[in-house]
Amino acid sequence: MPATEEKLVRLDPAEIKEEMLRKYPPKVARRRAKQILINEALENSTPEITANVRTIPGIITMRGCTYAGCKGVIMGPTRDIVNITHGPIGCGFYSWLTRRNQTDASAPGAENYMTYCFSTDMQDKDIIFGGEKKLEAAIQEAYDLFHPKGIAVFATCPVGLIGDDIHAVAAKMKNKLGDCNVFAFSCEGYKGVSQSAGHHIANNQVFRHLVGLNDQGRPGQYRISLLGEYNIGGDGFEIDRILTKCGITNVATFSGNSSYDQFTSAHTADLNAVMCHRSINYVADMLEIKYGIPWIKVNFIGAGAAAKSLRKIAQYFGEQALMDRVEEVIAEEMPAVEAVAAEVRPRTEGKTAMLFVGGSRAHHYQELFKELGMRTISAGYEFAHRDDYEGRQVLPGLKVDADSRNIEEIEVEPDQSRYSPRKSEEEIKALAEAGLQLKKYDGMIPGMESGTLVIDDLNQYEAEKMVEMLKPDIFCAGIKEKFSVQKLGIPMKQLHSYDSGGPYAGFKGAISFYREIDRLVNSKVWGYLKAPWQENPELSASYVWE
Amino acid sequence: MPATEEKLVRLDPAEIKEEMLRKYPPKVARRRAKQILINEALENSTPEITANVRTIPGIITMRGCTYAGCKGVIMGPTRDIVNITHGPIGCGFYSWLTRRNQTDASAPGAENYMTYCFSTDMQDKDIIFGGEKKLEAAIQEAYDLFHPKGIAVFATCPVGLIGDDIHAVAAKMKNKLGDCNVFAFSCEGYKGVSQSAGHHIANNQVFRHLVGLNDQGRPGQYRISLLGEYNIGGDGFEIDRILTKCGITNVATFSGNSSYDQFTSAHTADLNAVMCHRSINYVADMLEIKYGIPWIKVNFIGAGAAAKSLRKIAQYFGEQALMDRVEEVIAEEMPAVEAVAAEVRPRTEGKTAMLFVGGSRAHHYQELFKELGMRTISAGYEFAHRDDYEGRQVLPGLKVDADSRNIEEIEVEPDQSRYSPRKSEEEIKALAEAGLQLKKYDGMIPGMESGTLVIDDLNQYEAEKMVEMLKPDIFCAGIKEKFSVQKLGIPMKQLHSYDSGGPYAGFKGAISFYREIDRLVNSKVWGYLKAPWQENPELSASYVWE
Amino acid sequence: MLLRHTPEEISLRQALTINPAKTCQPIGAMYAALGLHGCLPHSHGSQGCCAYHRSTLTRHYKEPISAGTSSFTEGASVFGGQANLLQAIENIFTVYEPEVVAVHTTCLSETIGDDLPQIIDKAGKEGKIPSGRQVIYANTPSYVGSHVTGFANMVKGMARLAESTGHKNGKVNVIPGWVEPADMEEIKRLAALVGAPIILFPDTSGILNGPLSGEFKMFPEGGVTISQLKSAGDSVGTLALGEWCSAEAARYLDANNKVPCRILDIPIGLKATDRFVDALRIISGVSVPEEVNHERGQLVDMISDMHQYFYHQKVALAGDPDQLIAMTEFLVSIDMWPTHLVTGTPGKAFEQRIRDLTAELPYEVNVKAEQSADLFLLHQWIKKEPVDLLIGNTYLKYIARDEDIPLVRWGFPILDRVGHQYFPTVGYKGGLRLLEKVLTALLDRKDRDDPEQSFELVM
Amino acid sequence: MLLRHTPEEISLRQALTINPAKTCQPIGAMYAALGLHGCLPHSHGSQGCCAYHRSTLTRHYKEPISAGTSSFTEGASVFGGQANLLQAIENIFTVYEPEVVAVHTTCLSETIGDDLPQIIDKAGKEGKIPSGRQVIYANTPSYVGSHVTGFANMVKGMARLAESTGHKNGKVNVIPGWVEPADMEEIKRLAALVGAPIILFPDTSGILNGPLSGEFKMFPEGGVTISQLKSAGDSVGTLALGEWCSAEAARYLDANNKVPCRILDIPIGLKATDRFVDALRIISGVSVPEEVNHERGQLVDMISDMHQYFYHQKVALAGDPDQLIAMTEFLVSIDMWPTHLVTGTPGKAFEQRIRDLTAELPYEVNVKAEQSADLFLLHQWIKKEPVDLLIGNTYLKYIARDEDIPLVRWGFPILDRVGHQYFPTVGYKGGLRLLEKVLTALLDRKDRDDPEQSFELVM
Repeated sequence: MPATEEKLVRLDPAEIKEEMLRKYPPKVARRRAKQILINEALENSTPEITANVRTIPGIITMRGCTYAGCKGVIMGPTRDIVNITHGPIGCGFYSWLTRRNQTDASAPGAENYMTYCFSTDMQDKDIIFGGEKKLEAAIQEAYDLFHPKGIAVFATCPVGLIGDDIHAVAAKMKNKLGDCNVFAFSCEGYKGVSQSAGHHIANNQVFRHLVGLNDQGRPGQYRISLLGEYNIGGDGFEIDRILTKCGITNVATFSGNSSYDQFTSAHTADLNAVMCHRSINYVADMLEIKYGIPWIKVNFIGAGAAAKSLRKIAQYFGEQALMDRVEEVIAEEMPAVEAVAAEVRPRTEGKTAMLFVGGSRAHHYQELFKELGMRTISAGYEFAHRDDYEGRQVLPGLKVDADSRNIEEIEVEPDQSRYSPRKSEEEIKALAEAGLQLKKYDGMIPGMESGTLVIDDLNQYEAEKMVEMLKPDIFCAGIKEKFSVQKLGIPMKQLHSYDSGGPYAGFKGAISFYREIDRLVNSKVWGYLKAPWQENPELSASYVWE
Repeated sequence: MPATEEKLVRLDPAEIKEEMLRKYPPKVARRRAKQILINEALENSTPEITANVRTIPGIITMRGCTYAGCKGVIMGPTRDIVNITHGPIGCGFYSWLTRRNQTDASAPGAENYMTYCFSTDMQDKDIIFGGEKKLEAAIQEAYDLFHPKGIAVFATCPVGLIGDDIHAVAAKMKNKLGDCNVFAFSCEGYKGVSQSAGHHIANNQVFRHLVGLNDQGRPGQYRISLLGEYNIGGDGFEIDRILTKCGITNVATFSGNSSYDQFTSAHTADLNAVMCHRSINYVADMLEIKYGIPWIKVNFIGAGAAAKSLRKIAQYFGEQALMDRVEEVIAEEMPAVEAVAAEVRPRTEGKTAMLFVGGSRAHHYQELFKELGMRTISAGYEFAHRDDYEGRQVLPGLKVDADSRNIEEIEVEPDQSRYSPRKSEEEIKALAEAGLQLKKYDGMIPGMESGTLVIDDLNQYEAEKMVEMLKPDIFCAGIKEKFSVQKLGIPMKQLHSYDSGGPYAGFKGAISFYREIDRLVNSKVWGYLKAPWQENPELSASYVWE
Repeated sequence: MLLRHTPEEISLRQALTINPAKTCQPIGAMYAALGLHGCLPHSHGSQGCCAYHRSTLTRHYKEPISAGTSSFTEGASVFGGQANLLQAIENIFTVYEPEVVAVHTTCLSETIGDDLPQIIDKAGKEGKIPSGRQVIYANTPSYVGSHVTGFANMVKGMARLAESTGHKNGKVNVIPGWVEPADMEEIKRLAALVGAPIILFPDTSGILNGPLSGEFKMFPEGGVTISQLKSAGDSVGTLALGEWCSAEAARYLDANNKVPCRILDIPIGLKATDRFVDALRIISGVSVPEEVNHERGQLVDMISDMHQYFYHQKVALAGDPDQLIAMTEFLVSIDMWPTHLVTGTPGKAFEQRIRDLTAELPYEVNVKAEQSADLFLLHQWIKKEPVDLLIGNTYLKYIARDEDIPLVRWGFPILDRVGHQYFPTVGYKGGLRLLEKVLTALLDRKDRDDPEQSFELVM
Repeated sequence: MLLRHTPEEISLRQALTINPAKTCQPIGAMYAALGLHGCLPHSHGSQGCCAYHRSTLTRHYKEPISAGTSSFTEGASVFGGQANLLQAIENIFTVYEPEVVAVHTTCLSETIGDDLPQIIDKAGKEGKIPSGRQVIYANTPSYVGSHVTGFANMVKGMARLAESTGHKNGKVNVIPGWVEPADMEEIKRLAALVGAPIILFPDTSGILNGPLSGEFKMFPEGGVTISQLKSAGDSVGTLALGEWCSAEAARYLDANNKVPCRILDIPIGLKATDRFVDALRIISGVSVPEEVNHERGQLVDMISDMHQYFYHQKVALAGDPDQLIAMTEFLVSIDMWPTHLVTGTPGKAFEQRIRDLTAELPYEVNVKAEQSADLFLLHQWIKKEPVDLLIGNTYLKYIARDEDIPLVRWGFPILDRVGHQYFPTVGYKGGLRLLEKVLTALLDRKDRDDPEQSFELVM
């Protein structure tokens, strides 16, 4: 889009960065400077960015809290576990049906508690005298009403402070109830620096209390698990459709459209395909160490990326039949995708996008915009770590700060009975030589153009500044950002909730995303911002009668 | 209701009448005076009223026109005849689904054209060059689209003036189409003085073109036809329910919920029960003369009246089995009715009503109000004749004026093949001695209290005056009157359309009417007419703070 | 099915109209006349016409509609209705004491050829019209045009009262067209906000959305006054909103009173309202206050907020030309797709205007404006090419139920819902209301039909 | 079924809340603070609280909601949040330049025991608060009361700005309670019509229903100003609309500034609006203009016109005490039957008031105001005793779909429809809108369910 090109040429990224920082108090400016990176095409290294650090008080951040990451993101999508929030009513209320992680509970007799909000609704006396008794009673009431397979307890801020031992209560009730797995999450909102800590706390407990309980995993020839896919807007449904079409069995999804039994049998899969690296890569590692399941990074966002991911999976299993089937499926699916792309591209070609969301979407969605001929001129994550920006090679060097130190890292070792390496050292080396690197992720930065801005934990002020300066054709973030951006006349697409759209994953998802972006950037409404008398205020010309 | 009592005492009816007339120009006052009658309990005669005379131009009448009476009232309720209005679009449009004559077209394959409006939509060229060709084409188009059993054509004002011979066109098309009975109605709006002329024109044609065509009437032991029941709000359904329960077969209803075949086989019934005397008594006479079917006046409006009517029918057939069954049914139905009456009466007892509607409802509905303990303090018809007010004994003496003269009276004589008197002279005499007088109707007046006002063709001005003076608790008329009355704070019940209520006939109908009147006269809204500051405008008292 | 006999196959009809998308002239004249202060409309014809018009208007407004009739008899229709009308005029002024009587003809009196000006003149000469009172008239043959034509004719009848003193009054005549009382109120509010002094006629606000207070006012407050109409001849110009409803009166004022005019669309939707406001501020030489920009911005805001839900939704519409034109422009302007349109009011210009407004759609719309452009045809089009939404009067509910398509009631008559009397659909606020109604219809349907797995909390 | 696990049988719950009919205090404080001109609300707690409140308010209003957070870390929650708040205040005034920062606490900072007045005082002393700028505060422990309590607390925080000069300003303070921006606008319009000069606080009109114009104003026009709030101490009196939302602030002004007060219901429906208007005209010693009587009469008119359709229809409601009280009175006043009511905001007085308002019903209503008064219980009541209509926030749509009962969205939050931002439900016009919505819900259902033989054209 010429207008934007021009701006990009005129405005040197350094000026933009400077402009964004100018107004800050010195201390703030210094800290933010480290999280705003001007991408340069370095020989064979990736520029360093500061990430996963505290948000500065008073700065209007996009971030949420640990509870949100734990209860909202990771555990929310599981339909048949009763999730009880232990705390005042708010946290439970706000995380009630507000994410669009869809679930398919249509099977006869299927349980689905996702439409419910369960809370101990702590009152002042509970804060003063402690809430354990109430929690215990709440678990009992939930059990008596629903007799679920599992009950999960989530701690909110005050719980840690008043010293309720939710794990002891959970253990006691699990013991008492007998046929119900009760477990708890110390996901108080103040822990860590963002949702990310919550993901970690959640995944640790899933690994500890659920994985490995059930050796009867979903049968199939090529058995994988999908890690870090949350079925927002039905993404997981589309991915499952494609996998099934290819003859690949999805044993367990962490945690979109998931059920209790999927988690407990996840250790029986032969490959873990990681979608959202940020929220779950450590689970992939633990599954490999404890059960011998290798993992690869995949990305089903973008038709090309989806095809690539399918080929990687096929390559991993190494059987011709599967590779052929995957090619057949891709050949079947792509024409429809390309047809829509071809129809839409003339209206999107050359337009620019900004993406600030999550721990992997800001990266993944650049694929879809590329397929639309759109350029990502700035991007960043809300709660990611350096490895998500720069690649896993930085992991060893990451220093653990005060905030991360408190987030438990589980030490795992091979499971006596269940450890069985799916691939031998040699096979793994062979795969690597054939181009399939296991547990590899290069992060977002390498894929981005030089001169683009990579910004971690972007805040409202910086967003507004940047949009005003760079006038992107579309801006992607979350609900809190949607309308401040749109007030500026720039269409805004939510990439947490997808607004009310989706799926955008896989082939059908690509098609709906193309159409959605077409709708957004070409909506007539952006031409109505000014009234005629605002465009031509002069009254000189007297009225023209018939 | 004390308040009203008082008013009745205070206001002498003569004063009221005088007050209503005071403002009129002398000529108008003279004419209206004859149509406003103060009821007096005369020894053994009924006071005379002037009715079925022209409405004075410029006076805002309740009346409609001949077309409305013919197409709207009489022919409208028949589901399987295509009714084509020959004229400009308006008449067809306004009579499109605007009466609540319900029909049961649920039988598989049943035809129902009542939801459709068919019109030749005459344009100026049709007025100038004549509309016969267009009418002919319209009939053909209707036939090609629907292949109905019958097509009826209705003339609107201009048709008569420009001399379209609709009967010739109808005959021609009937002949041409072969399997479709096409007939026409010269029901131009300017004919007669009210809808009444339209009823007559419609009934004549039904009698001439339909009755007698089909000797296979609905089988049954006690076979009657219901004349002058239009199934508004489902009245006819309720009456049919009761008749069926009693073992009485309704061969044909004129014309509520009727079908082509009912009309054509109506001559096979053994008794005609006349509901609306005004709109159809002459058809009853014709059916008797031509086919030998006696008729009695019935009234299913009011539980007591319904019971009485059932007994009359049973008495007519004279068989014990039927009489017993009728008593059983009444005994079964009445308790529910009486229970509701008992519940509602404390809230309606002593209240007053005014009824100005139709040709029989203003009479029939007084029964229901009586059952609620309510007094009818004024009533009148919109389009009735003297016999409907005073009783059939006045018929011989009625002088035929210019307006009536143009409304055809069919001369009928016994049908060669089909005439068979259902009762012999002796039987009829015996029935009379036993108290069942055939073809007897005493009209509205004898049933009304002395001092009440009987007003023919009441107009808006008089209605307003009277309501202001007598403050009835409820006023009954039609849609045009509804809101001018309610603006005065008096609940108004439509007795043409029943608002959206009904059925009110029979036993279940009585119950719903009791509840409806309870709702209307006791609605809280009538207490909200004045705001607090209108009731206590003085500001003297300064505001009372806590 | 309620309309079980309607076939999908469309056959040519040249004589039979089925389920009309129009009615006849006189009711339009009656509605217009009710927008004149102290006016009693009078129907010069059989009493059935008057009864039908009063009933229809009453059902639409749930308000008393008073009007007189000449109560033609057979005699009158042979010898002419002069005697009836003279008698009616005398009785009306004596009994009801209106300030104006607005007489319109019917197919009957037109066919006979009654000469209204002559009869009214005679009534005047015979002293049947009290001094200071007026009798205006319109010829409204039912067999020409439609209710819209009748409305336009009576509005022209009002324009005939205009007088030119030679001194401009600094006002703008605004002829709102056939819109609801609430719309007329909104147009006045908007003009006042802009700071443009206007004379609005007709003006049914306050008359057909009156209070319940225990008194029946045959002639409520509200309505344009005779003196205002007289002064309309001195206005600086006339804005006629709607070619079909308002242009004739405006052109009459131009020709007879040298009051220049401009024909705009009815201000329904963003763009038409922009044009109306822009015209007002230029004529009056005022600058548009922030308050108006704020209201406008709110409408733009709602369009952007909810765009995803109405984007490319197909709509079938039935109604009157001026309203359909404005609505079509509005729908297209928010990326909706008006797909089938019928109006019984004839006019090739209408069809062309709709084609122009919808030129950018990926397909050619079905649009027809003539005798056979009825709801029967619309239904057949819908059977062939289904739509997501219906917009039109209450009669569309039969199609809506049979075809299971949500219906937004808009236009005339609305016999089964309330709200149109009180809430405008013109102006920016009206746009908000229309959008809300469209969205409610579409989102209620979505909530009904979404599979449980994608049942949405947030929309 | 969406709520397939909800049994009809009701079992006692003392610890577990399921599907709450309330949320926590801070969001109420945040909403109230947005009704202050140039104010940035600030959440003193973990950043998740702020994120949740902003998200919920954004979904409800489809507008940007700006607010700061102290972004507590584990350290802060051990050593206290003073450092965070001081830093936040400095950053906020430097970067966003608000006129006021309205700080509210959270369960976290309350449990720690942070002392807001002391910290704010310190910030002032350290020059972190630019001169002329303000920091107000409210203690809003999430484990006490509900979002309603938080709203009331922040409104009281505003009242603390009131100053008494000893010279009365002739104005009336009106505390509208938790109503929509459109409602606050309507209250101002009504007061202006009556001719009563008022100070309305909070006032979110113009702030949370803003235009789309190409610019993002973090602090839009609108909102009560600091100087108005200061002057509130000189007002002749305070009308607090709603015991739960507004009384505390009013009583504070009474006690501290000798401004007498009166607690009225929120003016929803005919009677409550009558009382509000009557109070205004008596206090201001003005007589109510015809225009108000006219609006009032229109509402009475619609009640009478459509009475047959809502007469004795049973309604289940969930919401907040002040709103439910006014709505219940309105429903009863038009002969509807509120049958089940829940609010998560505790208050025996509420239950008693509802019982009094519904005393005339032929049965005792189900009403509960406590922790276990949640939508789960409401749903169980409905299964036992079905109703014709649901009135409440968007979360009721799950019950509505499962039980096939029409839902009128009203209250907070409304996440899936628009209109509440723009069209008031208070005042007489608001009553018209509520009636229209109720009627649309009931009549649409009737049209859907009527057998064909009684499908109605006219309603």
